[in-house]
Order: sequence, then structure tokens, then C-alpha cells
Amino acid sequence: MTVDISVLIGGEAGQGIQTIGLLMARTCHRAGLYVMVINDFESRIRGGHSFIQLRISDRPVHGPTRKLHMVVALDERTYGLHQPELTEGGLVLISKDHADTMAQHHRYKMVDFGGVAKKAGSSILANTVAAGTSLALLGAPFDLFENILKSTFNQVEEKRLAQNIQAAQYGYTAAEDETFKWSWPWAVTSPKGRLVDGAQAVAFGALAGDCRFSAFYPMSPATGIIQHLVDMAQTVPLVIEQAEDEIAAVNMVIGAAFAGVRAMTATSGGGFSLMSEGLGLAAITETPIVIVNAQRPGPATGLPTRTAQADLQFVIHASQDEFPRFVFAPGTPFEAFSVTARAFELSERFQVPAIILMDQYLNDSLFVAEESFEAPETVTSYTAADDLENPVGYRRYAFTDSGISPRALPCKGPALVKVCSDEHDEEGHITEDADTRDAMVAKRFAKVAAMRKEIRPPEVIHAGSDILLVSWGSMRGAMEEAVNQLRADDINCGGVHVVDLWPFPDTALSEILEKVTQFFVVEQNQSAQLGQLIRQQTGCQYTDAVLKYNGRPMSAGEITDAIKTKLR
Amino acid sequence: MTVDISVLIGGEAGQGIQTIGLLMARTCHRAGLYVMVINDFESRIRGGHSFIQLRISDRPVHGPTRKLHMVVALDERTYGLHQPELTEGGLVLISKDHADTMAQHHRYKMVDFGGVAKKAGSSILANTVAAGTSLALLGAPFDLFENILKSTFNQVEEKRLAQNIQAAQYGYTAAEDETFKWSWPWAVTSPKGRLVDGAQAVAFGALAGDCRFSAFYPMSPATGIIQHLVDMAQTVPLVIEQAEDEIAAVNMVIGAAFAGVRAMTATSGGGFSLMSEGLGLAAITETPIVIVNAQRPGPATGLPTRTAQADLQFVIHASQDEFPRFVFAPGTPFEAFSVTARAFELSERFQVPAIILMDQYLNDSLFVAEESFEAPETVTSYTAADDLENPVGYRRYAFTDSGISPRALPCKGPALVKVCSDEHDEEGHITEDADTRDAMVAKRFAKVAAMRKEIRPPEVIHAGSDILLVSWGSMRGAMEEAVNQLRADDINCGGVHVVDLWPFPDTALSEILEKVTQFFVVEQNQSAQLGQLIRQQTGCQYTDAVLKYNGRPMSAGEITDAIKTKLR
Amino acid sequence: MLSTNDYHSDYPNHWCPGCGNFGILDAMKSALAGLGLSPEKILIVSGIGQAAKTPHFLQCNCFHSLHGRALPIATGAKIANHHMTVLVSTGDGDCYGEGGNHFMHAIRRNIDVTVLAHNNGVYGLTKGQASPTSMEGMQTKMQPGGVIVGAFNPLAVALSLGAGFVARGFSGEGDQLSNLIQAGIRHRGFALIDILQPCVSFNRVNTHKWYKDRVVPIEENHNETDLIAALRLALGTDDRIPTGIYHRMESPSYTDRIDKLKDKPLTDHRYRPELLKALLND
Amino acid sequence: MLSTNDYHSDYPNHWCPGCGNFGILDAMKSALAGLGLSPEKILIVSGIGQAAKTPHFLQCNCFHSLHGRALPIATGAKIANHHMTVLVSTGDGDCYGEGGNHFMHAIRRNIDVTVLAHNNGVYGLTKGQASPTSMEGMQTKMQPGGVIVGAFNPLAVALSLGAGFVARGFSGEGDQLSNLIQAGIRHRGFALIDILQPCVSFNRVNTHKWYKDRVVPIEENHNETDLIAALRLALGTDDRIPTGIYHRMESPSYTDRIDKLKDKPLTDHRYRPELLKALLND
Ligand SMILES: Cc1ncc(C[n+]2csc(CCOP(=O)(O)OP(=O)(O)O)c2C)c(N)n1
Ligand SMILES: Cc1ncc(C[n+]2csc(CCOP(=O)(O)OP(=O)(O)O)c2C)c(N)n1
Ligand code: SF4
Ligand code: SF4
Ligand SMILES: [Mg+2]
Ligand SMILES: [Mg+2]
Repeated sequence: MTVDISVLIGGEAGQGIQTIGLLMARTCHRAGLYVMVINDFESRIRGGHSFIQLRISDRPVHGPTRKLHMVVALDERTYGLHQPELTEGGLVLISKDHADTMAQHHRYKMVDFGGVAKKAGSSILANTVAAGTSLALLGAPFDLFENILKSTFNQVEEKRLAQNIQAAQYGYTAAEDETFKWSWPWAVTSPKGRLVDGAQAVAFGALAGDCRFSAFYPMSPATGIIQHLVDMAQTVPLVIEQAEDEIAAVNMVIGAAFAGVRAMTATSGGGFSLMSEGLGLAAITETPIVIVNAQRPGPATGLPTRTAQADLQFVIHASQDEFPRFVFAPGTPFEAFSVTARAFELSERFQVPAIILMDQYLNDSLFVAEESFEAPETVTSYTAADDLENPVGYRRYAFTDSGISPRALPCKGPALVKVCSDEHDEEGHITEDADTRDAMVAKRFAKVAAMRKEIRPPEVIHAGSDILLVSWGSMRGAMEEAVNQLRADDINCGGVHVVDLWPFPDTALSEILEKVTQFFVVEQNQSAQLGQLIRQQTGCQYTDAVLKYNGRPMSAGEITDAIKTKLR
Repeated sequence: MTVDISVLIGGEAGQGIQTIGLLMARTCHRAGLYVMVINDFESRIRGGHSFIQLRISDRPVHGPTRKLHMVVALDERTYGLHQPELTEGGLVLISKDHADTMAQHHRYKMVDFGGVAKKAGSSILANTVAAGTSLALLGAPFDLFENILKSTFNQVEEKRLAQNIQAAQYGYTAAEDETFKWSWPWAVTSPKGRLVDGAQAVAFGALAGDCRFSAFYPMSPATGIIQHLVDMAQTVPLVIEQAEDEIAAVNMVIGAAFAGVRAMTATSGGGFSLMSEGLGLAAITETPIVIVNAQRPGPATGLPTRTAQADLQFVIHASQDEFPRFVFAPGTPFEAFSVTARAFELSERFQVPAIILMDQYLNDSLFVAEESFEAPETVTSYTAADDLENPVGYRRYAFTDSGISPRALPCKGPALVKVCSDEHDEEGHITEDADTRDAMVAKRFAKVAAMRKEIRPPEVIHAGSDILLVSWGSMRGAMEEAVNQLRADDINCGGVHVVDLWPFPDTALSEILEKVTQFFVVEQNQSAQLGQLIRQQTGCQYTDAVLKYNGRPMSAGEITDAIKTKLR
Repeated sequence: MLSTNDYHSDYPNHWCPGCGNFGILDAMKSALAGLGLSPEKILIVSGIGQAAKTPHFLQCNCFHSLHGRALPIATGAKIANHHMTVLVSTGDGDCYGEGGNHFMHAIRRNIDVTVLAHNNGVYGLTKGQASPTSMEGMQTKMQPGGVIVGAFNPLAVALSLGAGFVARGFSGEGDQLSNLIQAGIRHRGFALIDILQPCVSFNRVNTHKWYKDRVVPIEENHNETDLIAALRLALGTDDRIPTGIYHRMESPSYTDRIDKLKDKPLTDHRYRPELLKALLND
Repeated sequence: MLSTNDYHSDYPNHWCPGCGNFGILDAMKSALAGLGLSPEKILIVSGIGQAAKTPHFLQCNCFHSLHGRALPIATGAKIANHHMTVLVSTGDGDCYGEGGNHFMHAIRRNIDVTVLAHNNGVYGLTKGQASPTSMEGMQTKMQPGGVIVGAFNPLAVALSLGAGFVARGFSGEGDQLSNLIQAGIRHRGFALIDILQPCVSFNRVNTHKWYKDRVVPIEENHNETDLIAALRLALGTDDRIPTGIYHRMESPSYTDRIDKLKDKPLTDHRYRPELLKALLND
């Protein structure tokens, strides 16, 4: 039997739906299942309507689904809104008696989560009760859940843990007289990899890239990355400073990088706008920095807690004039981890800024990552502090064939390091000379050839198909699932996933795209930005685009429906 | 006989080379000649080396030239640097006796400008002396120059005017024993149009667009625009505020526009970077604003007083997420005037931001504009303050077919106006609703179809040629001159000049470009940004690109040389 | 006669139950009613944050702008039409963090707007990071070792910049706050009212009770025109937090200093081609 | 022994003859020599402007950054390697205009950098627009009717923000200025030295003579630890401009407060995979 169950848990902000989701996800993960948790939160602290989608499967899952098998409604609104989305035979778990106001075409089960929780010791245990009832209905063994509670609450006083276990028990009991159509016999195996969200994966990647300093200004959905860094900073030589604004943040990062530590900042589009000028400063001074832009819908404040992929063209072109930069957009937590570590390494090696495009969906969603997150044994330093032969004649911007000049650090040796945001000569002094300007532009762009070699080609699944779906960043999971669905429906379809976006992998993509009769870009923006870039850089014109930009992540089902319509 | 003479006047910053150039330019202009003055200044107030190029012709001239017939050297360095550039037979006028240090392959004439000036009353008259000697050598009648002095110094005390005339006289006398090979008999006719720089043309255009408010933060080369506005603001209802930074500037402009006046700001790339977030605010609140980005070379501070065309892709994509905007890049002062006025009108009509790309070369250079700058008799207002039928039900973002909602003004009537940088509903309140989001994105983009109709197609010269040169913005003059030179050399070549850049004139350009065998983009940047856009938007691939990015304006000669090499 | 109901907005409130913002909202309504300012005469500009959502919860003209940018928006709007009554609803992060530079320079301009800074010592909307006014040592998820930088003192800074109206209110003292807001609006020029406000979700230090135990009305004999006395109050080192008007002294506001705004607002001028023609023929 | 010659830079100077910046440059060299700080121990960070060109004209490590951004750059650099002596050369526009927000928050952080604010009351490099410190009424090409907003008082603002070292110098008093710079560098924490400087090209009001007629050394009996006394001096309403140290009081600087910087600078830590492995296996 194949398990692919989706549970929606909804209620007001502040009711703790995230706790329920997390407990359930951990339980499934521990059982060796694949699981995802996807947030749908409003930009408020209490009230309103928020929900999470929990997808549980015995096969890898990497994207949201439209199928809904169970709704856990902590309030009436959740019932009203989501009950209609339930698959035939689905079940609603509701926390109170709203029978009068409810339509009857779906089965529901009432559990007085709050009341039961009080019996166990406190009404705040209601979430544990709800998780218990839900898990029981899914067929999860109780001791599995108990173990999860033990590891989750291992820091709290024993009494609270005991109460939680009690609440879980009551939750299980409450499920006894109910059956869930898709309940399955849980064969507990060892966990498949790591349960991780994109934000944490970036933070891990930063440490694997030897990040020592981070400055930031809080902005959803980027804050999670910094929060993870803060949580981990207790044990590693990493200083994190909350700046007064994003301009300060990026400039602090540049200052720290200049002085010799690897440094990053994370923000969302609004903050990235404010950092544009600093990006150019990093470029002209050839200071390595990493900027994460966790995308959300705009323009301006837009939808602060939701997802988008609409800043691609912006980050490629941001800041006045032109300069080489790296742009990456990971598609999974593991890619986020490894791309972040690479971004630090490449940024330092080439002395150029690197930008990582995340988004709210990838940042905030929990995934099971099967790849192992390895700490590298060593981290290469590309600075030239110790082995300068002629410190007096040191020139920070000495012309070289590669365009990369030896980078000494200030106050770390006898060489004086001078950097300058004006166009400068080899020594780092302001220049007005036309030839020097030409040479410095050429020097900076000389790096591109070698940078291109570091760009990994897009990954292709089902190469040789007639039709290709092409996506980037966090669309990977849904796109690949859609490809498989389409193939199951006898459509000869493959997929292309682009992570390394700039310098643009034009040759690799041309080779792939020139072979097919049709290709469709799949993106979370309005204007098919990758599609436009492909046309600009390769001359290949996409057949059509599957686009979504209302802030909710696109599911495989939406893609397959759209493709089928377009193919018709 | 055809006149096309180029005079270089060089010296240290602060020595007044600009005064010499201006006096000479006015004299030529008054005589009915065509003239240009192009600056080459360093970013400093005193010292260093700066120069201007004065191009004088009896036929229209719109760009720099590499030919040099006379050098007026206020210091030795000017002689050393520019004497080698002189055309065979050219003359150097030098202010002091540096005979020993000078190479002898060019003729030079020493005039003790300072000493002569003292004789006329004060050493500060040296510039008048130098202008006098130069004009005398060119053959300009003295009374013409005298009249220019009278109108230039009509505000100063009589004594100073008399001294200036005396100094001019001495300057003329000093030229008596010298001849200039290209001297010509001046047939004084009436002036051909207006002597104007791009900055002033933008300021005129702003007034013709009924600009009432401007906020700015000083930044070369944009400051000239604001300076002209300030100079004109004495008599018109226009308030100008120097903001604490560019972020404040753009937001003040948005606030003022929201409250009901047309408003603009002007900056250069660094300031534009900082304004990116504000640009998005204008977009999502649908507040009409005009931003001028007077481009200079970057990245970052770059070459503050020099020219570039490297922000095109940036301004098209600036700010998070996507929204419609206008982008224009005028090629001449008259285009700057009319485009600016249009930008105000279109921005208000469509309730979208409009960006005007100027650059240092167009902003600071003096041109003879033959077209007449007309003040429109009326300026249409598109606000809906007076005729709202149902003020209580007023919705700032009411859905309409055109995407344009009636725009009432705050505190101007009973309707309450609510705007919001979050995604919002028709009333202007924050929304989290997915359908409303979709509808609002669609509403904003619904405007594009009508916006496209306002986009004027590129201008073509010598349509039907085999080869086309394609340029945008301030490259117009040099590109067209190059086309004519190439045609004179029997190359069947035409030119395309793009002013209205966004929404991109894709259909018009495809039609033009698909007809030719080869086309070359001519741009002042490193990566052929227009070329890239053309490929992205039309699929047409440019044959090659003529690019320059060292901050100095490209001349027709450079273009023809490059094209000939590429055609070989 | 206007009543507080005239400012009622149907738009559902977003704040947490028990939040100090409700007290501020009520005081605003009562102040506006007290001054007889009808909704269509008022423009409320805000940045981004919980505080900045305020204008949605009232009847008024509203510009809910960008994080940190309320003051330049308000400045531009006021210059365009100085007949509007312009209020700024802003948070401590909005006004003193992201918007710190505008705060200083708006004061220098003495632009005639009334700033209500909802000071809850925390970034509420982004879930509880320290703000510029967070007390040293305050622990948050993002500052687990406690805040290590000094708290921003908005009143002292405003005073040192020459602000003409500087006051402190408390969301738990509605009547006083309403009076302060009225006085601030009546003041011709820049008026700062820094309003202490508990954030029940994220600020566990400065609770309602914590404030209640400390706020004291400024003594009657305080001389509002004595800048040094005001600074002493603002810099006061004991536990008490004086509320009321620290300093009040009028001088011509920005728009009062611009001759061409004497007759009528910029918005009311007509386009006059003859003026431009004169310039073009110059 | 180091002499001022050891700081000589061959790079040609860009300033106008007679500019007050030369006096500041000389005082810097003499202060650095006086402290025996060799060029390779010093990092000078600057923004953009005439003042900000200073580090090119000295031997030192130099980060000539963006307009307004010297302080965040300096902050990041100091955190990365707090063994460096970090100076900031900045202008009144750079530091109090574009960089105003960073100015305030760097003070709150008490980051150990010494700020030399070349205060010429004008935007020099961009040719003479008013700056935040331009006096009311000062006419410029861009402000032909005179400046209509109040001048920014950097000393009062710094004091109200709790700055630990606040001083005023004058480019025409080299010895005093050199001493102030030495004291500023010795001060552990944020040090502001606002340096009055004539701009011979654009500021026709505050000339060398104008300053000469007004600057007076702070009286001997001034108590450097008395904040209110310092504020009185800074806000002083008569014509005199006191020079010297207004306020001095040490408290732990930003980097002193971070435990992991106790042993060695961040730059000197090694990458240790075992720490990361522990986290990854958590
Ligand atoms: C440029 C930018 N940076 C960051 C944010 C994210 N952000 C939204 S509200 C907020 C802080 C709110 O704090 P405060 O102003 O004190 O208001 P409160 O929510 O506490 O009332 C931040 C940082 C943003 N919207 N824009
Ligand atoms: C973002 C940005 N805005 C504007 C400028 C232009 N700019 C360069 S220097 C300067 C002002 C300089 O004034 P100040 O800081 O007082 O230094 P001074 O030249 O007077 O020493 C300005 C506005 C810039 N380089 N970058
Ligand atoms: S988070 Fe704090 S400030 Fe925001 S609404 Fe809730 S209690 Fe109020
Ligand atoms: S413009 Fe003024 S500040 Fe700049 S160098 Fe010249 S005199 Fe000095
Ligand atoms: Mg707050
Ligand atoms: Mg200055």
C-alpha cells in the first residue's frame, strides 16, 4: 500500500497549530515516513486564520498537494473554509460543537481539545491532545508519539512532560470510537534523513562555509535563517548583530568581510532593495559577501508571510552599473545547505558577492532531507595575509590574468590594504584615468570565465523526453512530482531544475532545450522571469509558462492541470 | 565651406574653463552657428586636470568628435596631455611660457592671459582674455563677442562689464600676429534655436508637466537638474526640499503625489539603488511619481563626474516583485524636455511610476536645440476629487477594466482615501485573500496594454538599409553621425534610436530588425544591455556591439571605426 | 458634535487581545472627537508594524507606507497640502530604528505633524526581536543573552534636536493620552508623543503592571519652556517615568516658512502656462 | 619613534588650497605619531565626500566606502578584528545626513571607533549645498532663500544618546585637535570629535576668521562626567563655541561585551569542523 496523506491543521494565529504540526511531523519522521509541513500564516500574531498542511507519505515528497484527507479545525472558520476542500471520505476533527452550523457532507468528529487538556492538567495542552487524536486516527503507535514528546520536552520539568503524555493519552482515547479511511499499519523503521526547514539548512550551510559574522534587520521570511544562526551561535565563533536597518546590515557585513571573516546577511525583497547600493560596494571593492534574499510577494510590503519567486531579474541586475556576481536558488533544504556553503567559498575565492534566492515556502516548510549534511573537514582561506613577499609594494587591485588579486587583510601584517568605492588604481586609490578604468572593468569581468566553470549545469530528469518543464529554486519538488504525474498519464515529459542561475548556464541550457519540441517554464511570478532570461541568454523561446503569484506554493496538481490544458 | 571645428579648453578645476567655453559657445550660437560644449571634469573642486570640448559647426552637431583643431591650455599639463591629439596644422594657445618643455610638432601661441587680464583690471578676467583670443583666431567679429559679454554680465556693476570688454579687446589684440588654419568668415545670422543642456531641458519638461514638488539629495550628475528647478522655482508654484537622504527624497515625493501634486526626484545610480524600495511603494499604492536617474559609471561611487548608460536593466527590474512602469531615455535636450513632460502626464494617467534615464553627458553638455520648447496651454488632471458620486462607498482600488481606479485625493472631499503597501482590497485595506491578490496583480498589469499604446516606436534613419546601428538615450547624436559617415563611405547603413524603453517596443523593433541582415547595438556599458533586452523581448540577436564604458562619451568616429573593423 | 463612534472602522482589528495598542486607538478617537476633526480632514500616515496598522482601524484618510518611512511620506503630503491634519502612527522600530534618520530630520524641519510613537520596546509584528528602546539586558529569542546595547531615548534625542513639542504618554492612561494627542495636534510644528505600550505577546519585561508601577504625571511646576529641565526629566536616572508634556515651545513650522504656501496649499494652485513661457523665453 | 612623516602618502592631495581639511590631516598625523601607532595598525574608514578622501592622503589601511556608510563598515570591521585601531573620517553630510541613522545606533552600540567629523557646514564635494549643520539663513546656490531648517547639533544629539566621549575641535587649532584625537583613540568606546572646518570654496559664512572669533577652550573647571553640564555647553545659546572635551565616561564597549571576543579577534579563530558536527548531529 502507498501512503500519501495530507492533513490540514487550522485555527487562529497564536493557537499553536504549528506545535501540532511539528509533533505530528516528528512522529511520522521517527517512524521512517516522509513528511512535509507547509505554513499558511497571516501577518499577525493573534487571531485571523492560519493553517499548516502536513503531508505524510511512505515515498519521498517534496511539494504541497491539493488533496486533503483530514482537517484539524481549532476554530469554526477552519471548518467552514477547508471542509469543502476535503477529499470524499475525508474527516474533520473539530474542537467544539459547531454541529448546527456545519454542512453535513463530510464526516466530522468533535473532540473538546481544551476540555480534555484541562483534565490532563492545563488548557495549554490542547495541542498535544489534538496531535494525539490525529495520530491515533492515522494509526500511529502510541509509544512512538510518547517518545517524540519525551525528546521534544526533554528540557522542561518532569511534571510538564508527564502532563503532555497524559494529554496525548487522552487524545488517543478520544479517537477510539472513530475510524479514518486511510489509516494504515505503521511499520516503524529508522528515520529517513533529517527533518529540516530551508532556513535551518541555510544556517547549517553558513556554518559549513565558515561564516563568522552576520548582521541583519528582522524581515519575514528571512528572520528564520538568522534565528537558527542565533540558536547555533552559542557554540561557534559566530557573532550576530541586529542592525538599525538593512543598509547598516549589509555594510557591517562588508566591513567584517573586508577585515577578514566570512560574513552574510539575510533579508527579503524590501531589505534587498535597500541593500542594492551595498551590493555594488562589495562588487567594486571586491569584498566577498553572501546575501540571502528570502523572497515574498510584493511589490513593497506585499504579502509578508507568503511565498514568491519574483526577484530573480532584480537580484541579477541590482545596483548601478555592471559587475560579476553569483546567484543561486536552491530547491530543497539539502541544496540550500550545500549552495550556501558553496556561496561562501566561491564568493571568497572570486572576491565577488554571492546572492542566494530563498523564499517563504522553502524557508519555512519542513522537509525530510535524505542527503547527509556534512561538515567539511577544512575550509580553504583565499586571503594572502601571511605570504606577501613585498608588503611595501602591495597592491590590493594588482592586475592579474584571472582578474583575482592577492587579498591581504588590514592590520594583519605589514602590507597596507586600501579599498575604495570610487574607480581605483591597482593600489586602491581613486583614479580618473580612462585606461585604468577600462583595465579595472576588464579585471573584474575577467573572473567570469572561471566563475562559469563553477556553475553546475541544471539537473534534468527524464532526459530525452519530448516536452520539458523548467523550473528554478523551490519549485523543484512540485515540478518533479508533476513530471511524474504527467508521465503516468502518458505524456512524454521531463524536467529541468536550475539552481545555479548566474553566471547563467547558457550553454548547458541551450543544449538541453534545443533538443525538445516544447518546453514550459514553471515559476511563482507573473512574468516568467526564468523564461525571459532563457530567451535572453540562449535564444530559446519557452512554449508557455505555468505561473502562480498569489503567495501560496504551487502544487504538482496545479502544474499538471495547467500543462494538460496548454497541451490540449 | 563647411565649418566643423573642435576646441579643447583645459586646466585645473576651479580655473574657469567652463566660463571660457560658455562665452565662446554663446558667441557661436548668437552667430547662428551650431555648437556643443562637452565637459570632462574630475570629482574635485580645485586642481587636477579638467577640460571641455567645444564643437562648432555650420551644420547641426549632436555628439563629441575626436578631431581637435585648437587647444586652449590654462596649464602645462593640458598642453602635455592634449597637444598630441591635435590635428595636423592645429594650434595650441598657452597661458605661459613653457616653450622649453614642449615638443615642437605643433604650433603654439603663448598669451599671458593672467598678465593681460591684470592690465584690464584684474587677474580674474583671464578667462575673458582667453575667450577673446580664441574667438579672434576663429575669426569671430569682436562686436558679436562684446554683445555676448553685455548680456552675460548684464546683472553686474558697469565697471566689471567694462573691464570684461577691455579684457576681451586685449585678448583679440593678442591674436593679431597669429593665424588659425581653419578660421572662417563669420556670416552672422539669427541663432538656431536654444543653447541648452540636458539638465535644464529636464527641468523645463518638469514644469511643462506641472511639477509642483521635488525632493532630492545632491548627487552628481543629477544635481544640475534640481539646480535648474531651484533657479526657476522663484516664479512658479514649485517647492523643492533637500532631503536627508535619497530614501527620504523618494518617499517625500510619493507623499506629495499622494496628496495631489505632481512630484519628481532626480538622482544617480547610488541614490536610485536606495530609492528602489520606494519605487515599489509607488507601484503598489499606484501613486504617480517621476524619478530621473542621471547615470554615471559605477559600481558604487565609480566615476562620479563621468558618463555611462549602464543602469537600463537595473531600472527596469528594480524593486522586489513585478509591476508596470515607464522607462524613457531621451537622446537630446528636446527629447529630454518632451519626455519629461510626457512622463508626468503618463505617470498620473496610469498611476504608475515613470523613470527617466539621463546621463552625465546629456545632462551636463550644452547643445543647440532647434525644436521649440512649448509650454502646454493646459495640463489635464486625472484625479477624481470633485466628481465622486458616492463618496461613502469610495474605493481607491476599485476594479475596472482598464486597471485604473478613480483616484480621489485625501482631505479634498468627503471620500476617504486609504492606501497601503501591503497587498490590499479595493478599499485599500490589507488583505490576505488569495483571490484578491490575484485580482490586484491582474488589475495593475491590466494597464500595460494601454501603456504600450503610449510607447512611441523607435525612430529610424535610412530605413531599408542592410545594416542598422541601434542605440538608446544619449547615444543618439553620435550614432546618427556615425551612420552618415558610414554611408559616406559607401556602407549601406541606417540607424535606430530608442527613447521609449519600457513597456518595451517589441513589435515595432521586431519589424525593424527582422528586415536587416545585421544590426549592431551601440551603448555606453559593458554588456550591451539594450542588445540583451532586444533578444529577450523580440528574439532578434544583435550581430555585435559597440561598447564603451570608461566614462567618456563615445564619438561618431569611434563608432565608425569599430563598425568597420567588425564588418571586415 | 463628533463622537468616538464617528471614527469607527468596520475593518477587523488585527491586534492581540490585551495589547496596549487598543488603549492608544481609543485615546486617538477621543482626541479627534474632542478636537472636532472629522475623518475627512485627517490623514494618518504610518510605516509598517503593529502600530502602523492603526489607520486601518479608524475612519480617516490613510497612507500605510513602508517600514520606517512614515515621516518622509507625511512630510511630502503636508507640503503638498498643509491644510490637512497629519498624524503619524508608528512603532519604536519603525520610527527610531529603520526610520531613525527621518525622525531626526523631520524634527529639524519642524514639519507640522503629530507623531504617535507606539513604544512597546520590541518588534511586535516580526515576533519579538529587540527594538531600539528595548532595555539593556532584555532577553528575546533573537537576543538570548540579553540586549547588550544602550536603549534609545527618544525624548532626549528629540529635545536635543530642538523639537518644539515633546511628550510621553502611556496606553494605560487614556484620558491623559487623549489630552496629549489633542495638545500635540494643536501644536503648530513637529510634535512627538512617545507612548509607552505593553506588548502582551513579546515584551515580558515592560508589562502593563511594570508601567503602572512607574509612570507618574510630570509635576505641575515643571516649566515646559525650559529645555534643560526637560532634558533632566528625559534623562532622569531613577525608576520613575514621568508622563505628560516635557517641552513645548512654538516656532514657525516648515510650511509656515515657505512664502508661496501663505495663500493656499500647493494642491490648490492652477497650472499657469504664462509662467513657464516667461521662463522658456528667458 | 614614529614621526608625522611616517604617515606621508605619495598620493596627490585633492583638496582646495586653504581648506581646513589640511589642518585636520596634520593633526591626525601628529596624533598617530604621538600615540606611536604605526600605519599598519590603523584602519581608517570613510564615507564619500571631501572629508572622506582623507585616508588616501595618509599611510594607513583604508576603506573609502559609500556616502553615509562609514560607521556600519567600521562596526563590522571592528567586530571582525577588534585589535585594529579604527578611525572614521567623515563629513557633516556623510555622518549626520545620509549616515544619520548609523550615527545614532553606533553610539548606542558604543563600538570602539573614533569618529572625526569634518564639519564644514556644507556639502563640499557636490559643490556647496547646505548640509545638516549649515546655519539657519545660510544662502547657497541650492538654497538661494537661505536655509529654513534648524541646524543639527551633533554634540547634543550624541550626548542625549549616551555617547561616552564627545568633543569639539577646530581645524585651526592643531595642537588641541591632535590632543583630542589622541584622547578619542585612547577612549575605549565610541568617541565623537566634531571638528569645525572652514570650506574656502563654498562656505562663505563660517570662515576661518569667523571660527577664530568664536572658538574658546572649555573652561578648566568643566566636569567631564557631568552629562547635563555637557549638554548645557552643547546647547549654549551665546556666540562662543567651546572646544575641547565636553563629556568623557567609559563603559564597556561593544566588543568588550561579547564573551567570545575575550581571547582573540574573530579573524583569529580557526574553522573547527567538530563544532559544526555536534550541531548537525543534534
Ligand atoms: C525594509 C523592511 N525591513 C523590515 C521589515 C519587517 N518588519 C515589519 S514590522 C517590523 C518591526 C516592527 O516593530 P515596531 O516598529 O516596533 O512595530 P510594532 O510591531 O512593535 O508595533 C519589521 C522589522 C519591513 N517590512 N521592511
Ligand atoms: C548615495 C549617495 N548620495 C549622494 C552622493 C553624492 N555625494 C557625494 S559627497 C556628498 C556630500 C559631501 O558632503 P560632506 O559629507 O559634508 O563632505 P564634504 O565634501 O563637505 O567634506 C554627496 C551628497 C553619493 N556619493 N552617494
Ligand atoms: S504582538 Fe504585541 S504589539 Fe503586536 S498586537 Fe500583539 S501585543 Fe500588540
Ligand atoms: S570644497 Fe571646501 S571642503 Fe572641499 S576641499 Fe575645497 S575647501 Fe575643502
Ligand atoms: Mg514596537
Ligand atoms: Mg561637509
